[in-house]
Amino acid sequence: MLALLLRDLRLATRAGGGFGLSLAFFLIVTVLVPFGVGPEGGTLAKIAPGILWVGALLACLLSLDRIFALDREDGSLDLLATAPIPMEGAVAVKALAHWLTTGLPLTLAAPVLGVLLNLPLPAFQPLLLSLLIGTPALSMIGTFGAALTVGLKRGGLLLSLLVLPLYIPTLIYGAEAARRGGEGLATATPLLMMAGITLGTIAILPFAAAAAIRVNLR
Amino acid sequence: MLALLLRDLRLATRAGGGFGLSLAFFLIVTVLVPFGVGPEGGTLAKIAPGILWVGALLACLLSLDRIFALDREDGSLDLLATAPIPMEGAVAVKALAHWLTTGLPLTLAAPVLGVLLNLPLPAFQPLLLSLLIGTPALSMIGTFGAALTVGLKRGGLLLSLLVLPLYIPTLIYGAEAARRGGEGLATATPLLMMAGITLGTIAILPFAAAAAIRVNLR
Amino acid sequence: MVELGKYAGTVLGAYGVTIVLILGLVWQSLRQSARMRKRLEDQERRMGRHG
Amino acid sequence: MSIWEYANPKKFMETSSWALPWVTGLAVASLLSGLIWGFFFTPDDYRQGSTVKIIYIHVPSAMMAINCWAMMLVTSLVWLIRRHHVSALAAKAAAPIGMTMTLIALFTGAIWGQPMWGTWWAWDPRLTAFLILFLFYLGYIALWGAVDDPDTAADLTSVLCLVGSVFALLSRYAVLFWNQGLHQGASLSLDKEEHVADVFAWPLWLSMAGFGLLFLTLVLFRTRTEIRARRLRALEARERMA
Amino acid sequence: MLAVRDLAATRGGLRLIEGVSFDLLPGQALVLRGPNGIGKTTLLRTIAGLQPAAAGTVDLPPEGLAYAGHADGLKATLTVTENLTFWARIFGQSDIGNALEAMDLVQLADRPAQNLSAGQKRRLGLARLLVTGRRLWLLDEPTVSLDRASVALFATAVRAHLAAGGAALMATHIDLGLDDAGTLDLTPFRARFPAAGQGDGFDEAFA
Amino acid sequence: MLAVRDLAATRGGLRLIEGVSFDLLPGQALVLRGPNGIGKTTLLRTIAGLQPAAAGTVDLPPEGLAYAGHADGLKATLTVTENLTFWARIFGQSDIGNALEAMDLVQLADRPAQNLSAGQKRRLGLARLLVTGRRLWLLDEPTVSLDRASVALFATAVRAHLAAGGAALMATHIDLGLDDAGTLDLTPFRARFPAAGQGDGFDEAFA
Ligand code: HEM
Ligand SMILES: Nc1ncnc2c1ncn2[C@@H]1O[C@H](COP(=O)(O)OP(=O)(O)OP(=O)(O)O)[C@@H](O)[C@H]1O
Ligand SMILES: Nc1ncnc2c1ncn2[C@@H]1O[C@H](COP(=O)(O)OP(=O)(O)OP(=O)(O)O)[C@@H](O)[C@H]1O
Ligand SMILES: [Mg+2]
Ligand SMILES: [Mg+2]
Repeated sequence: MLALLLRDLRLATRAGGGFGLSLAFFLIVTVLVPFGVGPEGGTLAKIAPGILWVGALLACLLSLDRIFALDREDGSLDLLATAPIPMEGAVAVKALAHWLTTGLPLTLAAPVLGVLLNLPLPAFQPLLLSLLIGTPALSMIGTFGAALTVGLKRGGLLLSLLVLPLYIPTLIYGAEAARRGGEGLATATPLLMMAGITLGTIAILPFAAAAAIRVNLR
Repeated sequence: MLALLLRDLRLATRAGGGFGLSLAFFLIVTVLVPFGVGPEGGTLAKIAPGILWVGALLACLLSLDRIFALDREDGSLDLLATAPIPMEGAVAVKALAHWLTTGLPLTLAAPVLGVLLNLPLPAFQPLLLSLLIGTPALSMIGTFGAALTVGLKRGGLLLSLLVLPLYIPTLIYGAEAARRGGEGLATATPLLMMAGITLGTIAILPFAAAAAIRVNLR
Repeated sequence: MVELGKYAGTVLGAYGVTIVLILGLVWQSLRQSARMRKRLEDQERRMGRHG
Repeated sequence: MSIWEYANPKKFMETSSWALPWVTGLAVASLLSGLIWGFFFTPDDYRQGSTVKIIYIHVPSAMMAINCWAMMLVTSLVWLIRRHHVSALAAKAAAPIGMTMTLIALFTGAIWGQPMWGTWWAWDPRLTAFLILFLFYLGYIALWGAVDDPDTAADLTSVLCLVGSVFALLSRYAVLFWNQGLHQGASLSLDKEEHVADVFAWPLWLSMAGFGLLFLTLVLFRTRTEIRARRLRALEARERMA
Repeated sequence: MLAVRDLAATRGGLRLIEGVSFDLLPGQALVLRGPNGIGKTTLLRTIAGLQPAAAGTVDLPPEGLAYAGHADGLKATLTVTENLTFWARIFGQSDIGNALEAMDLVQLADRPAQNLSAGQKRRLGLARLLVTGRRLWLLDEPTVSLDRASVALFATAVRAHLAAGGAALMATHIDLGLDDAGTLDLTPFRARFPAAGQGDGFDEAFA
Repeated sequence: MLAVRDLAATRGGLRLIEGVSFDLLPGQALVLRGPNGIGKTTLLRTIAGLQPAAAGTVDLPPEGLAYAGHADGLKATLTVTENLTFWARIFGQSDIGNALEAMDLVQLADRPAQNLSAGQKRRLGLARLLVTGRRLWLLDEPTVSLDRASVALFATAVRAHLAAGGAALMATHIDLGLDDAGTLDLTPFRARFPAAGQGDGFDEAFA
């Protein structure tokens, strides 16, 4: 299992591994929004937490199809399925690797991009916290979606379609926490709810994802 | 050429052709933003034109890699390159097909989604107009980007990175036109500028894209 | 005819949308069924098993 | 004889071809009578004017939109646990109907909202929940369409339906937390029947029955088509191998 | 080691092969034969547990098996050593030196897999079998794109595996020179459909 | 029809083949031979103009040529007829009946390409040549995955093409039974690098 994690991390950081690309996408989406919405600081500050969350979510989304597609193409997935590690464990490790190479960097980058969007000062800490708690759920849900679509030829857009509605609760609590933080309100409730979602997905979805992979290997 | 256009349209509407998926993505992005930003009608109305433009742009973006990748994989691109139609023409037709299956539906769907975002009534017409004028440029620029990355394995995210900066001028003028319309100001200038961009890209980029394809076929 | 008052457009619009959507669904179901029936019959005839 | 025998394709085809005319007739009768009664022979509401008449399509379609998802959840479970093909195909057949019902509820609600709330759309929790439901239908149908092998598609969509149901519930709570709404609560529950006056209640019950029967008709009909499609597929593959 | 009883394998919802039974004892090798498309790959995948059997049973050794399919499971950007070490660790082994030597990969140890020729890639894929520590091997056309010398190398490795009490089931078109390997031709097991006019309509469409 | 003079072909920035010269007259066929990886595909693509020649010239007939590579350019969701009609219209032709007949595809005309077997797909890919109306054919291993009967069908089509004044250049490992076809073995044309110590440093790195 550790071997799998290390390999996935190494692959991501090698040439063409896609590390950094989702970060760049996050940056670009965040930059595009002021172009679309207009430069007034007040409006931007108001929508900044939401936009950062939506941007992180989209960046996360676009990196999902790498989770299994490459392993499927080169046959690794078949071999993993006959290896002595349970598929559930492999799926969880894959989700963890995805979070380490995508969710975590996005979280760390968010405050920097917050400056670009005039994020109010008191919102920085809750935003960071909410991303830290919420992005693992995004990775886990995304891994489930990737497992569902691993057999399809160009499943990218379908994957987005399947995963986005599943992201909604996480997004709502996450953005709400950051927004409340910005307005000086208490953020404990949404953060707790989000932590619940994250723990729940981590507890349940590896099983669903492993089942989907087994179905797709047929 | 007409044969190529008809084939591409037919392929897009057949099963698995991806018609409708970008529309669905547009819908989902538009739906996610209120979850992030919060439900107050006033804020939403203010940012609606920008968000709609950014959403259309992202939806367009994600469908770009279908333009050439499938033709490359099954060898059609090699055969087209030795066929009696000029590659420039083929590229232009591909861009047109992409617009008909993506840009046009997005434009038509935008007013409906505008309702979801509380888009102010006077902004509807300029928004529609700006999308109608601007999406051809998005398709053409995207075709160029797809031509640049056609040889790469999972070029999706790289393609996004290449194309997004090129989309910025179109986005600025488009969203500006819609925003001005919403505030009751004149929209002629941005629309004219955007028309200029569209015409320019249509005049120049087919040549650049055709050159890129020839290089990538080597 | 019933008197719908100032909301005539609203009410008729709602009923209209509903009828269009339901008829569309029914029409699609019928057409798909007819097509499938025909293709299946053709196939069965070709493979020499009637019924 | 157990109920599971109806999950046998041949048995299902026989039984459904016998039952379909009856169900269809009942559906048309109750739908027409309910809607005609509601539209022509009920008084206007003192506050909402003639717009109350929308209730006869809005509420039944909203109800069926949810019930359809519930039915898909059950049939998906049956497929996953007992592997009855008809069950999976019935879920596949039902999804477009549920999506249409969701659309009807959304459209009629939006049209209703314009005079009542002064806006076509508001991010009210219940409306939002319906929008999310629509997205779930969309994804579910798209997944069916994208997978080639029918059994694989059945398995994957069933898993999606299960997970999606959990997340749909989660979304409901999240949305309630996010925004308190304009929409009225349930007014047609069994214990508080007086919420809707009797003059409105009877045609409403009728059209609700009508929508339910219409749903049943369409599910049966479309499941038959799916079974035929499955047989055609098998015959074609067989011919190819011969 | 491996006991297959009355197995039926399906592909795309259609039975391809049915009624296959055989036993494989330690030290034995069995070669599956049959024309293209008969269902060799499908049968191997069914035995490996990658897809469910339509009928029949498969008894595997308790610790499982090692499967090698058409694709080698190599990562283009990792080196030969990294690729092999990864699979060794997944299977709880640590020594990859023997495998590298047996497949003549020592010289290539530090090359990224993307710079290998097709035959060298295949050798690396087969070296993976040696680091699994599993006694039952399922091999699907293991010698594709190998030149003659490499085929001999591979045959030697298989012989050593059998001598050490292992067993191998493989689908291959060429002769490996394994003297005591049994052969199973799948042609007689091709699935038969109900004769025309016999089927009772809708039930048979569901495999 | 086709005149190749002193041609050099590169792949991945490296010369594979150099000094290839030959002429192809109407009615002639030429078969390229050589071991795997020598550069047959590369040479054909260079002649087809899909990649630039490192040196030498290629004289093509004014109306161009028809190229058929490893991939067939078929769309899985379109039927046989739709696929063929598309290519016919691209090449300004309209009649596809002859091509369907010549490649024995009439029965399959309404099948989506994804439901064809590998050999049937290949037949459709070759039928495409017949609707181009081009006189010069460049064929890269045209008989891959064809069974014996289909190979004969294809040889007949080539013979008819030559008899009608066409020409064909093809890379293939098997014997098509074209009596008067010339053969060109590429082995002697393998590119030679400057001997060690001869090169003057950086220039030679750029092909
Ligand atoms: C687009 C938007 C709307 C959606 C998705 C929607 C959804 C629903 C749903 C799901 C129900 C069933 C509730 C139940 O029986 O438990 C319902 C009932 C109802 N809706 Fe809406 N609604 C929308 C807009 C509106 C509007 C604008 C109005 C009027 C002002 C309205 C008035 C009612 C009434 C009167 C009921 C019946 C009372 C009840 O049983 O709750 N709805 N709606
Ligand atoms: N996705 C699929 N759906 C339906 N049929 C399929 C599918 N994939 C393969 N087949 C068919 O299943 C049959 C068996 O395939 P399989 O790969 O098991 O054959 P094989 O004996 O391994 O052949 P080969 O010697 O070519 O490797 C073939 O006739 C093939 O056409
Ligand atoms: N992208 C690449 N970069 C570098 N070298 C490559 C690349 N692709 C192929 N080669 C090498 O170029 C050589 C020639 O390849 P080519 O496909 O022309 O051979 P071929 O004669 O057609 O072989 P075959 O008979 O197998 O089809 C091979 O040795 C191959 O390893
Ligand atoms: Mg095989
Ligand atoms: Mg070649």
